[in-house]
Amino acid sequence: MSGEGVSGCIPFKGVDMNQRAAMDEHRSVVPFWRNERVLKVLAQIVFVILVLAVGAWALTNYLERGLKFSYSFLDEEASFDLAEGIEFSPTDPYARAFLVGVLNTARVAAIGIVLATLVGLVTGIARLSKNWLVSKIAGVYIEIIRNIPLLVQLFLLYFAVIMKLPQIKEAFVLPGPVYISNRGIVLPWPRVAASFGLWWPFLVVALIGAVALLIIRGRSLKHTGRPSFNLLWVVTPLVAVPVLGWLLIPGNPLLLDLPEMVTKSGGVLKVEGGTALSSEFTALLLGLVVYTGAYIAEVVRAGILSVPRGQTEAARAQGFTNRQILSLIVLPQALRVIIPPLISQYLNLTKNSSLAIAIGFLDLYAVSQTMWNQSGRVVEVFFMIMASYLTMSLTISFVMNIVNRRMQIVER
Amino acid sequence: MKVKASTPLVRFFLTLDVDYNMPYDLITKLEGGIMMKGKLCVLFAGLLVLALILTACAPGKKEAAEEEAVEAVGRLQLVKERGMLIMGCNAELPGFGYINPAGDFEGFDIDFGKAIAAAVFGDATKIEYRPLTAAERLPALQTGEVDVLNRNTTWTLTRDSANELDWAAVTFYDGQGMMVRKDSGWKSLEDMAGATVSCTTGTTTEMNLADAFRSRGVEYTPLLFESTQDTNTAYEEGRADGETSDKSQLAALRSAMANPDEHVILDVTMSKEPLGPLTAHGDNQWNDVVRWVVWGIIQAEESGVSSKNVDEMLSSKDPTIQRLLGVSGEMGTSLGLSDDFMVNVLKAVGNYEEIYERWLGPEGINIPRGPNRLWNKGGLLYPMAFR
Amino acid sequence: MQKEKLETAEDIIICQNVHKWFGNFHVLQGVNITVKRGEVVVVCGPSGSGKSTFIRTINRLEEHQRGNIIVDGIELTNDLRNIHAIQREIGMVFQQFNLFPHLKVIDNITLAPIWVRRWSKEKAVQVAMELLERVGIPEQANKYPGQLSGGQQQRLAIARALAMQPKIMLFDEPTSALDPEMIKEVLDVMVELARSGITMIVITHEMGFAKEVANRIFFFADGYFVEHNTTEEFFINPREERTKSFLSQILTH
Amino acid sequence: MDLRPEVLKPPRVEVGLLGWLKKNLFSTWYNALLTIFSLAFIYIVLRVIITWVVHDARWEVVVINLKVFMIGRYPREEAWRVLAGLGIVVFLAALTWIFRGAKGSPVKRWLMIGWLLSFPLIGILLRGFSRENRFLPLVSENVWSGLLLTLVLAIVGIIASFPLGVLLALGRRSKLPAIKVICTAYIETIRGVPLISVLFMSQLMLPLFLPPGLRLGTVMRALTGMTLFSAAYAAENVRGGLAAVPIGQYEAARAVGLNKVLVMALIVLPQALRTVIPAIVGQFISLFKDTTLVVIVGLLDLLGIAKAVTGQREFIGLHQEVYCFIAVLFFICCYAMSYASRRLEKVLGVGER
Repeated sequence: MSGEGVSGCIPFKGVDMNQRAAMDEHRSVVPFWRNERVLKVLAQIVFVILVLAVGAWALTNYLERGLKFSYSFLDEEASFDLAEGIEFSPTDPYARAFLVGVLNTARVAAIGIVLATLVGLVTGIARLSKNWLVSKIAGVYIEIIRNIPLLVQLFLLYFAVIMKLPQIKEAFVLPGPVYISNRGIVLPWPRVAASFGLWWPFLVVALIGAVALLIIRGRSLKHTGRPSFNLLWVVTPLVAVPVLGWLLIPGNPLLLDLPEMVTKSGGVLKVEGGTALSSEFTALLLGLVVYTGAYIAEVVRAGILSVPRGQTEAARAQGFTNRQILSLIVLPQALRVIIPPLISQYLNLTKNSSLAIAIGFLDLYAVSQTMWNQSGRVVEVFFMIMASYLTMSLTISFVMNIVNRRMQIVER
Repeated sequence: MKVKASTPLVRFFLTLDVDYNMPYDLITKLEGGIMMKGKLCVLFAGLLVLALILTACAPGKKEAAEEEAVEAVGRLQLVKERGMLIMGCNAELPGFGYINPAGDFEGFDIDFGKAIAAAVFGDATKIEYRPLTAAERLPALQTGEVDVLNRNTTWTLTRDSANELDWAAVTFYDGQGMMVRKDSGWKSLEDMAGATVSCTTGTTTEMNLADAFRSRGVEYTPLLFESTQDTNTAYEEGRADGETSDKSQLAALRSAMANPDEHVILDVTMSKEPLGPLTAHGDNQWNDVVRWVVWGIIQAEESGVSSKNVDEMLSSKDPTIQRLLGVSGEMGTSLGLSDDFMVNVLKAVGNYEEIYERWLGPEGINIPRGPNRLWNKGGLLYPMAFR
Repeated sequence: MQKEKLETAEDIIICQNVHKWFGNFHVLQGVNITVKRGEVVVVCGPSGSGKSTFIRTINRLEEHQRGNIIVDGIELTNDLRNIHAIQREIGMVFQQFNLFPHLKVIDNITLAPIWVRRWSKEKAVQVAMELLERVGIPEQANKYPGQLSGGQQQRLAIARALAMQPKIMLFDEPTSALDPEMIKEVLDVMVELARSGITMIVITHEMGFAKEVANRIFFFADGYFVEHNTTEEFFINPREERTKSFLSQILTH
Repeated sequence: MDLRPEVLKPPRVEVGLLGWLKKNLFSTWYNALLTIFSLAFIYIVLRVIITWVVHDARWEVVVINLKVFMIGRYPREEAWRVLAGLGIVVFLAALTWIFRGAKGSPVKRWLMIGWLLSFPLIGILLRGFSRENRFLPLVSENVWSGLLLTLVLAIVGIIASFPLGVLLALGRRSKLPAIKVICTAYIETIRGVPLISVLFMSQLMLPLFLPPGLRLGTVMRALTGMTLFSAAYAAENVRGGLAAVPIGQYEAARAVGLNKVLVMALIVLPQALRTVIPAIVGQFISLFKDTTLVVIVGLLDLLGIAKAVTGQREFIGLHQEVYCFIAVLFFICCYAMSYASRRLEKVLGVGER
């Protein structure tokens, strides 16, 4: 102990042995209500007991109603039907119904996040455009969308726009063909053919090659400060190898499945083939993308504006071109500001997808409502809903936080 | 993770020619704020007090007292003391329960509520309506939030036994049907292979629909909505090929469509749907009041007493009419009401026929009376004996 | 009975073998010091050596984990009564002033006397005005701290600390956040204060101030007091190598 | 010789409208292209909208139901009470506007008291006393609907959630692990799930967990849900404000001898809350928009009433008109509020520093 050496130089003249004894005694008799350390522990215990007491009180009230808490209903036959998402029949158990809902929500959220980011980026940058008209159009879009409740927008979209599209017998047919009616949109979609088994190794090779090139490029960027080759070098093998494979193997590995209008035995018109987006899904997706896009636009704009003017001035003084300033100086700094609020917009989009119930899309919440109505197990289903949304929220913030951290490290 | 100018996306943005030298002041960071005069902690304390006051405004305590009262003296006494009947109802079903442009509830189900209010208070306006969704209607009654629920609710064994509810009577015999477009040419469910059917979720309808198609081995696509109105909109706009619901509802909905003649209700009954008012389990006296008001209204039609002739009928020699109108006997007293309660009811809403004609007849949404005729006219309405 | 006896003691602050850790970092490694009533002590030492942390343990802004601290006969324990008593005896002036920006100058000073000492508002204002006179800024009473210059702010901070009529004043580098032309006005107030007989512990590198008023100078490094001495001796004849090298660094500037 | 520099007028940079057009719309060839494209876009959109608004839309559904939209099922003979409540707010707002410059005058204090009193006063005015009361008969909050209900939900939601939010924020910043963990868990759970599931909890589950004797009406339950939800967000806002208070403020307050409660009440919260005012206004706007979600649990707020109106026989299926109308109504309210809050932010920012 290095302090011992000097202790000799400061004699303790002021305190005699009596006083020391008194002090020791004094310390041992601190009553608990004045003892800071004890009080800290006590405060926590009291708080926890209070919380537990409220919980216990609620639980007693629940039990007094003679209600049971059990998840055994999940194995029972659902006996209702669900049309959206993965295969489901009324004989399937409740658990599968819930899975249908979870997957539907995940689908709408995943696609929505990608599209909303694109819309937000374009609009946010358009808002900063030097072109007065473009900037004003973006501004009007942002202000209108942000100041109207999402649910009102969904009602407008679904009941006042999509429902008013032509009925299926008069469906719009766009070249492709793409069928648009108030039943939804049917698009051509690639379908796996017999020779796909021969082709997919080419895909894998191309992907691995592209990733490897990206890593090499990243390394050289780190060491030399400049990329060793253009991004085109990465894209070329990614495209060229699969095309080569396509030409080499016999037959087409992928076929384009074209939608087609057919008349069923009962006289029902149906568009078969391709991939179908139901009108409920389309309305929800569109609503979420347009709404969240407006918010992301603001995030992007604020991010770009947050880069201090001095940064661009310094770059200009060093002779960078406008383009280089944007890509090397402004965007990397702006991204650090953009990502945290972007995460919360992604979370909002996921949570807002629960409004699906108002327009008949079978998301997690809508399926859950059917489940508790038909099984009567309100509390059990509620906990399942909470757990699912929390899991999704945590997953998104986990992934985005990793991105965020990498971003910050690159910059330092 | 760097964004490069060479990526196509960024290149695209570059053409938009960003003015990234825009003034920085747009992102105002508020650091200190101004020194407002009044102390903010006073404001804070004020808000707290305010929150408490608002909480105190909540009816919690008073209704708690009501709850204790109901255990002691019964719902009838409670309703009388409150001076107001609270009825759970539908707010968006044409003909049965909806809000008119004046903001008032009206419809077939609503009239039975008015009748109960007239029976208890002699005043049909002493009633408050609680619009309830299909999902929340039963809990609302169980927890005592409403005195009576009259919201096209099907009398089923499970609901009657497991959910602690008691039906009072049947006001309307219904069955689940299917409405389709006339030009589809469909006559039965078997014809409807591949059809999309819209349906309200959280009801027995949803399950009956699945059962009906499954038992016939017909493939179909359900389209589920939370409210009847949305279910109907989806069908009417051609989003669905068929709509399923209770036949009465289908008729009501059809009547409100732009071209009612283009739609037909198939001659298929997927289920029995006896609808009527219900009360919380275990309060027999209150349940009796509701049920005898309903039966009284039916009996009035059978005896030919209506809102127009009720005053003349007071001097009728028919003993049934005398008992019904409280001229003789103490029917009302034994229910806990005044003896002339049916006079008040009939003056307020009329007999079953009048109510039916008003809302469901040709002037209303036009549903043929079908099984809802009197027993002696080939229907199912059979009031128990007034004696 | 014991308390009375302790109060009569000549040493107002006694620290014995005080230790503190921040996580694994051993900030205070057995600090020993006694300060007499009315003494002015200057503490100097390299930055990051823990001298700030040390004076903050004296009025419980930081909690020490081992050892004894006795202030005016009251031991600093977990006893809330002792903690409050000690905090009332000690005033503190910070490097960054830490004035309350939402309160006027006069309210900054009267806040604690009114809420802690339970003085009437009139009395508190009267005392506050006297203190403002003493530190030379009576005309600023109705302004907000943000409207004062740095030197005025620090003098206000001293007045605020004095308002609780402490027996001990702690100064944590009171002039290092000030522009050079304002240092003197603050030091003048401190010199006046030192001569009034209040006990002071001052962390500062203003060696002129130290020479003028300090009774003793302590040299603090690596979490303990390396050396202490009377002012003259400290400058003329430092004992330890570390002290010498430190002095050569700060005095050449 | 005069060595003074010649005083010149600055050269003219802009040449009227043409100069402006050239600079802002046609500076480069792609900008010109963008401008032309945008003009075409605006033309098409405006033409569609104007044609519909002027020719095709049947606005009588809105005109006839205007009162229904505003106060819904509030009894018509009692509608004056809503107007009176509105009058109080307008009166106070006008006074606040007139005296906005009068700093430190006693009028401001009275206005503050006036605002504080106005909320319970309006509450009593709207709800009344008992059914028998001749002057203010009871209008149960369960019949409040339309825009009135939307406003009540938003205003009461934000006011009631604020104290709770402050407590939660303090709890989350507490050094005591148990308190911190519980408060954090609450805040993060609520923020991690959609509002609709919280409303669902308050509507359907709350009654199950309350003692059989205690009952809340639907509106009260929705309010409970909104408050619990909003409190978590308010807590995060307040936490931001608390973080903006420098640590030196805590230390200085402790050093002058204030105890922990006084430090919070006199030093930290007054500074923290002032910085969160803009955030709270923003939260109010989103809460105002979020009130529409109560339609999913069966309440008749503005959106719920709109839905009911589209079900009226004579106007069935007029979704476009009705939803457009309430969209515009919401836009006006929200835009006005966010405009006001931006102004407020500027005023606050320019204040004394």
